[in-house]
Amino acid sequence: MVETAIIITLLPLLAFVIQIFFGKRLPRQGDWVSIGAILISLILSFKLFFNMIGSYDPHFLVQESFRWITLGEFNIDLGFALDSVSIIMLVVVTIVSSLVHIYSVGYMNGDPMYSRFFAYLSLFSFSMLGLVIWDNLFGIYMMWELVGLCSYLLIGFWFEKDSASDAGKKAFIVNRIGDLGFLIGILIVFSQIGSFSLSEISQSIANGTMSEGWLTAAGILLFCGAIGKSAQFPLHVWLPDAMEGPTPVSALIHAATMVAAGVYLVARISFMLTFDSMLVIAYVGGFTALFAATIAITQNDIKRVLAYSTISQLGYMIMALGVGAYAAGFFHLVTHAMFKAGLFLGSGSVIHAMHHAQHKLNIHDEDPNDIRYMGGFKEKMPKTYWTFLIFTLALSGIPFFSGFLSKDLILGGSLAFAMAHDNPIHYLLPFFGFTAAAITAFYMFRLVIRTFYGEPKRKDIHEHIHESPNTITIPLMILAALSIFIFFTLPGLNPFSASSSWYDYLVQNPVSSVSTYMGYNINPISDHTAHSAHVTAMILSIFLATFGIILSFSIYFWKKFDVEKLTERMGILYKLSYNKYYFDEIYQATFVNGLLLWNRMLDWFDSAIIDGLVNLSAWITRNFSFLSGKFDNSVIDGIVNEIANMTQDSGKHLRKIQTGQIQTYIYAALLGAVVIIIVKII
Amino acid sequence: MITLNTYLVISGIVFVLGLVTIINKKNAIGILMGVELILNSVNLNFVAFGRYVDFDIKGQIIAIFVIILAAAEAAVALAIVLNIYRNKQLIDVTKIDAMKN
Amino acid sequence: MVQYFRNIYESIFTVLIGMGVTFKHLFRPAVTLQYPREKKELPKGSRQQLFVNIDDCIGCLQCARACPVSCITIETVKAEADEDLGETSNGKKIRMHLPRFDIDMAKCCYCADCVPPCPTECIYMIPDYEFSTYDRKDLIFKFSNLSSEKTKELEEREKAKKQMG
Amino acid sequence: MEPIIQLGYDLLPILNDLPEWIAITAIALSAAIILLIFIAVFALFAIWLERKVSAHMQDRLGPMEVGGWHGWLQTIADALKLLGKEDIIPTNADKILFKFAPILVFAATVAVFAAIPWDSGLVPADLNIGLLYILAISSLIVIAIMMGGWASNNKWSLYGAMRGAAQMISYEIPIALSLIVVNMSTGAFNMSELVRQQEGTILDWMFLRFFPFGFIAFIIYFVASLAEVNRTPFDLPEAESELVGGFHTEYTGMRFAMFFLAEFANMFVVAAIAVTAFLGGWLPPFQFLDFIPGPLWFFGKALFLVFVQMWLRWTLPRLRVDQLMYTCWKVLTPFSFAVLMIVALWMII
Amino acid sequence: MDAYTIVFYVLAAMTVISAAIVAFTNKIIYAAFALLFTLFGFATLYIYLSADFIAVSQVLIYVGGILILILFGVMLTTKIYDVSVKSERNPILPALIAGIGTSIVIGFVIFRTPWNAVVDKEFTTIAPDIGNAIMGKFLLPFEVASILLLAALIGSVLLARSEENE
Repeated sequence: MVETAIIITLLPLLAFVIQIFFGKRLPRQGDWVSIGAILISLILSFKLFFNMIGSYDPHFLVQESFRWITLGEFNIDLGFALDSVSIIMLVVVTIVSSLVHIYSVGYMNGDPMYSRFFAYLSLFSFSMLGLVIWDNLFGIYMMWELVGLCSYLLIGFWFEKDSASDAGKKAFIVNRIGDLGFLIGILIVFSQIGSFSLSEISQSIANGTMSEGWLTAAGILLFCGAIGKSAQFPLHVWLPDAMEGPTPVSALIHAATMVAAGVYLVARISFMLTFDSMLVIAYVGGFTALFAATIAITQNDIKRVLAYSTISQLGYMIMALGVGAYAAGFFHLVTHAMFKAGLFLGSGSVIHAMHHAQHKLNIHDEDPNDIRYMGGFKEKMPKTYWTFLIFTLALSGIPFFSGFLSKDLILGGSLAFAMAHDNPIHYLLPFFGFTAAAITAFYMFRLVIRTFYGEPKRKDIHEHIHESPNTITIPLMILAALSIFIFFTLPGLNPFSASSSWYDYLVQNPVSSVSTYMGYNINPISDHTAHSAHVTAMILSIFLATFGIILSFSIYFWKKFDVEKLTERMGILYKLSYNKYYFDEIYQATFVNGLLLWNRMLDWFDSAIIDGLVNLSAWITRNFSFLSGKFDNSVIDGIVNEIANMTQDSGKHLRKIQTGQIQTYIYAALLGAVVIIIVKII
Repeated sequence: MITLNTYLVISGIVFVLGLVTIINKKNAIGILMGVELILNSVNLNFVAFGRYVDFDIKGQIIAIFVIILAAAEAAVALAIVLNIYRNKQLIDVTKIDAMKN
Repeated sequence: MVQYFRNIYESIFTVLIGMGVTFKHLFRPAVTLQYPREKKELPKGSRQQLFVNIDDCIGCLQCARACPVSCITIETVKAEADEDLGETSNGKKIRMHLPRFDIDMAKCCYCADCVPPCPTECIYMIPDYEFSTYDRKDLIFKFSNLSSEKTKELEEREKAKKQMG
Repeated sequence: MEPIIQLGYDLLPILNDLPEWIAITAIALSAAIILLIFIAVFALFAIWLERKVSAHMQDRLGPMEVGGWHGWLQTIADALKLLGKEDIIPTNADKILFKFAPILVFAATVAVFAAIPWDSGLVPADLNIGLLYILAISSLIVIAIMMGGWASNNKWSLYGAMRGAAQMISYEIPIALSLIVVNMSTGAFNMSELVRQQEGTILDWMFLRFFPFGFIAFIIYFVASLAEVNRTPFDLPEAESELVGGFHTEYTGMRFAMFFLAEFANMFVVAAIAVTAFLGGWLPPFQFLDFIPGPLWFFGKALFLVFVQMWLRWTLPRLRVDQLMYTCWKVLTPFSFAVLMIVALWMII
Repeated sequence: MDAYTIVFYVLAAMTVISAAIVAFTNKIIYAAFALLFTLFGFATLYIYLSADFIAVSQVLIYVGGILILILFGVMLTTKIYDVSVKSERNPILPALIAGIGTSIVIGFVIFRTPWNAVVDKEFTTIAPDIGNAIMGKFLLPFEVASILLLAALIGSVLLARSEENE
């Protein structure tokens, strides 16, 4: 099985190698290589998936390890592991990835770097799949960085555009900050335990190898990586800018898979999180969820709205992990991957159509992403519209769709967490969650209404809008189908709960090694609490989502409220939200400018004080050397010149010996030999 | 009776003859031939010592390396001589003195 | 590179073809004739050596006149009225003595122009081509069959005639 | 003791009574004389054969008159004519070298014959580095040709000699490389040992081993050996239509005959090496054919290769000098290197 | 004095005499051809030292390679119409003096040094031994030699190349 997984991983790498070296020369620029590779991977991962389903064992685990480095006594083992989480992740990644591949055939058609795009997609698939199957922190870190690299390459794919290349760099640098924490975390773990392997780490922690303080530090530092990659609160700034990349990239990387890597990582290391680090995670996640949702309300760029919604949803997942609802968080990752990829692809479809329309009309200065120019596309693009609507409903947490199931679980989990712990401050977490849920429904429907309903804002563009080709709509339909509740509740058919589904059975919260070490359960949530919280959360979340939708319709569709006035009345709040709470500016002012200021200070120090000292010493040296120069010229040079003259004179005489005649030399050599022999004999 | 000394004498004579060749000839290729003679005489010594004193193939192997070196030397030397001849129409080493002074 | 290998392939292939051709010829019967022992059958009408059937010649000199290189030399002496020199094979009366009928084959150009004018068809080509000699003079073929006495007699007769005339 | 000396003692028991060195000298001398006679006879026969083959390939008959059946005495008559001719040495020729060159060519050729194995044990000198010995001695021929070409004091001769030297040195490389393939596979330099290593059926012969690389090595050897003995299409040193007669333009009579004899003897030598190295020497192709004695097999195979040489001569035109060098350096040498490498890898694996 | 020894002395004489021709002849071409016999003689002496591989290498490399190079050198650096190429030479007297002096010294060394030579012990070498030694114990010198050969090859090609492209 591990071999199959490795094949799944290596196929896209092979495709990448072929594509990057021969892509241009292959027929159709070789897109079929990448697509074929990822489709085979998809089939193989389905095979693994059905194997797992067939075994129906929640403790399903296959491992294989090999020795990587041997330095005397010191060994480093690396290994692969497949459990239900990683197999589900494999399936998710391959599904989304292959759909995006197919989608890209239509979307990227005619791009001058078409084959390179597919090469990058393949490389990305390879690194993401590799990240999933590694069983050790080192391998994960390796693939983590590869994923970051791919992200950089793909965001900056249209590097001729300054904004794209800037966005790529921004993503890369911001990620590096998180990765630094990740690396330090890994090093802490390795220095304390001496192994990268997750199973060994788990065992060591259960045996009490690491103190609680170290554990907390390691957990938070490892989570730093997730903050960077999953765009959590302080490091979220790169994700909206990453929308400069091609839309398939946004769908693949920045909605479904790469950003989920952080969540996946936290789920993987959840066994080693102490209560303190869990609290940090939960609050970061919860805050991000609400915070990003508020920004999303006011954005006008279709992809930016989706980007902020992604950040918000990732916040949900992180929060779920923080409150100990790992299964819920991971569940949301899976469902979210499907409908968010769909949303992005749908928005891509709209943008594609807009772009074509603008192209026809020779409009080049307007942004095709801007929802203010859209409206009334419902009739023109029925397939896109209906699938988009399904995704939106799923994201808003409406029953009968997959999003409801997972979001509900998370909200229930956070509520249960607050109820289980005495501290009333912890009620902030469900507050964050529920508010964000309402806001999510609100801004998503704002997006749908402004895009698909109502009067077209620009008649000329509207007339040229056409439905996208099949390669674009078919992935959309597949993803829409996968956003229906039924796939996730099987064999149960209850649209309100996934409690009897295969997922619930197969994916269970991992045993916390920390709990074993401490001797008591660090995050005790009783079944009763969980159940009551769940029911409460379900009712509340349906209510809130409906509220958000109705509010959205009343403002934007029925126009019960005047949007302008509302914004005016909100004033400062609107401005804050519209400008993303000035985060970029704050970073610019604090970190960037602070750094520049510090540099300027150093520069001044350098030029004024150090240079002054140096100049002073130079002055002293100069004067001293003037004196010594006098001495040199008259006394030393005199001696030297005399020696040189002597050498020259003697050379003039000795040169005659050096005739250049081989014979003369041989005479001399013979003479020497004879002398030596004679001396020796005497 | 063939002994070590027989070989040493032969090689000594050839060595001296090579020396005389080098001293005697003005022609660059002639000098090269003298060098070859000397190399051969030395080679004979190596092999003879290997046969009579050392009882090993070391002497022969050194001889092989000497042969290889001689081949390389001859190739390069002749290339140089031909080049000089092409440029100066001269082969007499006593007259090739462009580097002098 | 491809061209390089194609060249090698083609050269080997063509060499093999060539070897096949020569090998086939190795077993083909030779076209050579072992000349003195075997001779080639000459085609009809081939021109080799001139021959004169002197018995039929009537001394009309037509052939000598026709010859473009003048290689035929004929001397004639009129017969006396009482002399009967007989008839040719096709019934013509011979009125001339022929003391000399020489053909210089060294001069002859084998045009066979002398053959058609002959009224008695006494001059013609025969398929004999082996008449090489060591002396060019030997290539003058003499066809006159008169004995030397007869010739002398005729010469004297001529002389006498001239003196009389 | 050398097998040939043993053979001598067996054939002539009287030798046992003589002092050993006389016996050995006598055996060596008689072996040499037998070889010499063989070379002479073979050369005469080969010349006759060449004339006949060429004639028949051109639908002619060739010499028919002297000696009855197909003129088999023709070359003897020619040889007698050559022996009876005046020995002309050009006035300005370098007399010593001029006289010495044909002797050296002939001596080298005969010396090569010493290491050729006719049958198991029937080798004049069973050297343990026989193959190298043959390669080494053959290189003397180059010097002899240069000697002759130079001494003639004739520009055609010198051209021929220079061409010959350049050609023969160049083609020694593919020859050596393709023979190393054999050498590597059998692990022997000894000619008899080479043959013994190929014992078995025809499939064990070198040219069918490492199929097709053994065969490619054989072809490379054969083509290069054509150049080595100055046969068409590589007969540039004596290209009649360009250089009058090449290095032997000025030679007449007996001296010319020696060159001529050596050339035909050399044809046999390269064929014999090919037979020894690639075609299983004296071995029959199948076991049931071993009632035919080994020397006959050997001679038959060599004769067949000689025939192929003639066959090629009358098939192909002469190459240009640049084509000649191209063939050697850019085709045969890389190919033989490649074959060597592949066979080495094959043997390792 | 058996035939073996007689032949040895004949060959040694051939070697030495032809070397003397190399040394004393006026004609460079004679020197070159005399060198052939010297080298060949050396090869036969190697056979007497039971070093047949060296002997064959000697013939193969010296006679088949170096000597031909030298001959080419001689022929390419002289005019074709001048068969009896006479080369000028230095005065012979100092050469003779130096030669005689050196031979005295060498003779002194040869006959005075007590070589711990073993007289006539069976000694044979076979080519595989040499091959194994070169590929084993002497691998480094072998590789160095091959690099040297490569360098010499490139160098001589570069030197002898015609300069039409300059």
